[in-house]
Amino acid sequence: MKLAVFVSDFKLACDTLERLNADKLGIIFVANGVYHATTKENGKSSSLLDKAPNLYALSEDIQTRGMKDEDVDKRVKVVNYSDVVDIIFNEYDKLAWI
Amino acid sequence: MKLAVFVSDFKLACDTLERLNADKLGIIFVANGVYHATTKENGKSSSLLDKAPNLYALSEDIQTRGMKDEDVDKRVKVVNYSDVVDIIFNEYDKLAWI
Amino acid sequence: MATLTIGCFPGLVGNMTYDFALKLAEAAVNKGHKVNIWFSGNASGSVKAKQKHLKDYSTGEKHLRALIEKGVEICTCEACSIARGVDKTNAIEGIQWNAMHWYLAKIHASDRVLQIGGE
Amino acid sequence: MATLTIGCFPGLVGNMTYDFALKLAEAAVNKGHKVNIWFSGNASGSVKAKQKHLKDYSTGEKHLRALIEKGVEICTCEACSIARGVDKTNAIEGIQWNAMHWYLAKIHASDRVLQIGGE
Amino acid sequence: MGDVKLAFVVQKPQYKSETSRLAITHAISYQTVEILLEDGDIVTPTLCFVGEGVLGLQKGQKAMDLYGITSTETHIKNCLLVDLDVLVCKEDLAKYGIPEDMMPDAEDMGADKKIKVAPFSEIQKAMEDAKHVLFF
Amino acid sequence: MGDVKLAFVVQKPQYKSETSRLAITHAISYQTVEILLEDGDIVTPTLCFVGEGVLGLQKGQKAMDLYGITSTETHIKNCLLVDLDVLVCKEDLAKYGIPEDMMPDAEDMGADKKIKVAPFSEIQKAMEDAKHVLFF
Repeated sequence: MKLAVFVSDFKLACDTLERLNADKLGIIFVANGVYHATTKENGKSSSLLDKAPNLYALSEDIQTRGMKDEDVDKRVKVVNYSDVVDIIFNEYDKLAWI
Repeated sequence: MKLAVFVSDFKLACDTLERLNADKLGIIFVANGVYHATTKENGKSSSLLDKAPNLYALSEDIQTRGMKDEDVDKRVKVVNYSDVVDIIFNEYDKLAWI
Repeated sequence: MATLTIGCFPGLVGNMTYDFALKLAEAAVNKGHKVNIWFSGNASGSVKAKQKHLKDYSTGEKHLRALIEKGVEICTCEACSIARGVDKTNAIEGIQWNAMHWYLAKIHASDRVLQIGGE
Repeated sequence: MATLTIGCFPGLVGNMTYDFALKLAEAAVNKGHKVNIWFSGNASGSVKAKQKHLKDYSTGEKHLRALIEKGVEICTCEACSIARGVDKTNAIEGIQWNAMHWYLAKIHASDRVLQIGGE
Repeated sequence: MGDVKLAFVVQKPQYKSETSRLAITHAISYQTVEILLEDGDIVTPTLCFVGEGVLGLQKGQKAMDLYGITSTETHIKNCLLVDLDVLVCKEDLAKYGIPEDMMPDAEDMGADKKIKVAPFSEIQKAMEDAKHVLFF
Repeated sequence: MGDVKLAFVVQKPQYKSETSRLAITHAISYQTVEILLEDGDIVTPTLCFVGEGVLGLQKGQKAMDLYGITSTETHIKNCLLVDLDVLVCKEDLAKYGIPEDMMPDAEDMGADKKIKVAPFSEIQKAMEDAKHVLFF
């Protein structure tokens, strides 16, 4: 399956994402999930950045929190709401919000 | 200070409790916090049971979840709502809900 | 006898934290203590009157009315409630309406304070 | 053009997840897609009419009216709403009222489904 | 479009927020969805519990006595009565030391259907077989 | 009862639920509480941010432009304008790599008061000095 997972929190209360398998896996960081893309904890990047080859972070939610699109890890593509619509219709067939 | 901390979740999203200091610290497990008192994860008891000498778990919330008061770790005292009222007025001066 | 003030933020229905707050208030008032409850956040929606009590859902109204009857003072954050479309005309009678400083004033006169955050 | 159905459970006001759901719906409908929104849980309180929009609080009403205007179908879980004291007589016009099977029926005809849990 | 399969995946414990119990009641509603569909169309959810989502399922819940609300146990029984497939992750039950025989059944209400304690791989397969996945 | 000191401890990030921003607005309301108190009585909150609670405080927030709601940055500025003590945990800013000079000030609005980036021990002391602690 081609699965896009929305991650909306920084500290995740569940380990679902660790166990999920998908032929194509994308992670879309939204809301406080954007900290995975912008912020290191004790100097270490979020382990989620190694979990999937396709990573996106929502620009509106980065800027709402006083950060800049340039603050995002190089592996992550900065997108806006309109891009998210195209991504979920064109590149994945199932969606999850965790 | 004499601090009673209500713990209402099993998986805690914050590490506040690890850092708090109190002359007298009590932990009252309520809601899904009662799993700290009843349930081992991979055979290991919750680390919170080592954190404070005074541990309580709310009977109503244990039984709501299909467990029995006898399922509780021996270090934890099973209490009811009425007991909680006495505990917070008589044994502690500050309360926290985390 | 002493005074307990509870600040409750999580919403009514299905969130057992709200049920906990009301049960604790009831236990305290039954022992002769004075109890104040402050609602803010999603809990401020729970002062709406005419909640239908379905057995699959917890409910606020009947418990709130019983607590008021027993002398518990309950106040909702006016801004939080009206932002949700709940105003005095469609709210449970006996609930007080005030700004956040009501909560701080009650805390000033309290022996114990339990602030319950969350949604 | 395709169909997106969003199930939204978290409550309105202050919870940015709700704002996300509405913004995503708007972006999809602006691109010509068909969008359905199902409210359950705390989100079902957000169909209450006469929400006062204070600048310190996010709001549901004006965004919901704009989405309905653009052809988005929005339905609230009737049981969840009436448990909170919100019924058709005090709700935003144009919102549909139905049981949970409405959501499953919309899903049946959808290309993509985003179920957003939480409070 | 015929039969649309769905995977409902509950990853948060019962009795925390409303989400995890709403997952169950939403799944049960598949039983009446036909009134809104064309002839021949159906929706088939599989209800899966993983991670902390396996907490709060066990037998003997006193939620109605103590809090006046329908217990999760009762909701699960209702699932079995309407013949819903319910999968509970075997590894996660083991992780939390919950015996498999603590899972409720609805034999007393005449249901043949039982909860299936299944390895995560089977839940993964339910997600793959589904047209849509819904996480709660 | 004179001056009642309170410690408001925000341990969850801003922009997640309403709780963390309500902590700020509740603290600000100390400014008007005297209308409900006897002469000479006051309430003095200290607003503390720890753990993940230090996230979402920094300068340059676009919440009003993008979502139409007052930003946390603006709320923090309002705290400084009403002369509230605001402590942000130094160790936690370091943990998340947030430079201390990213903390907002309200100089442009004429406030002398500044956020104090303080070690956890100072926040612990604020909790000890307070009559009540309120966790958000």
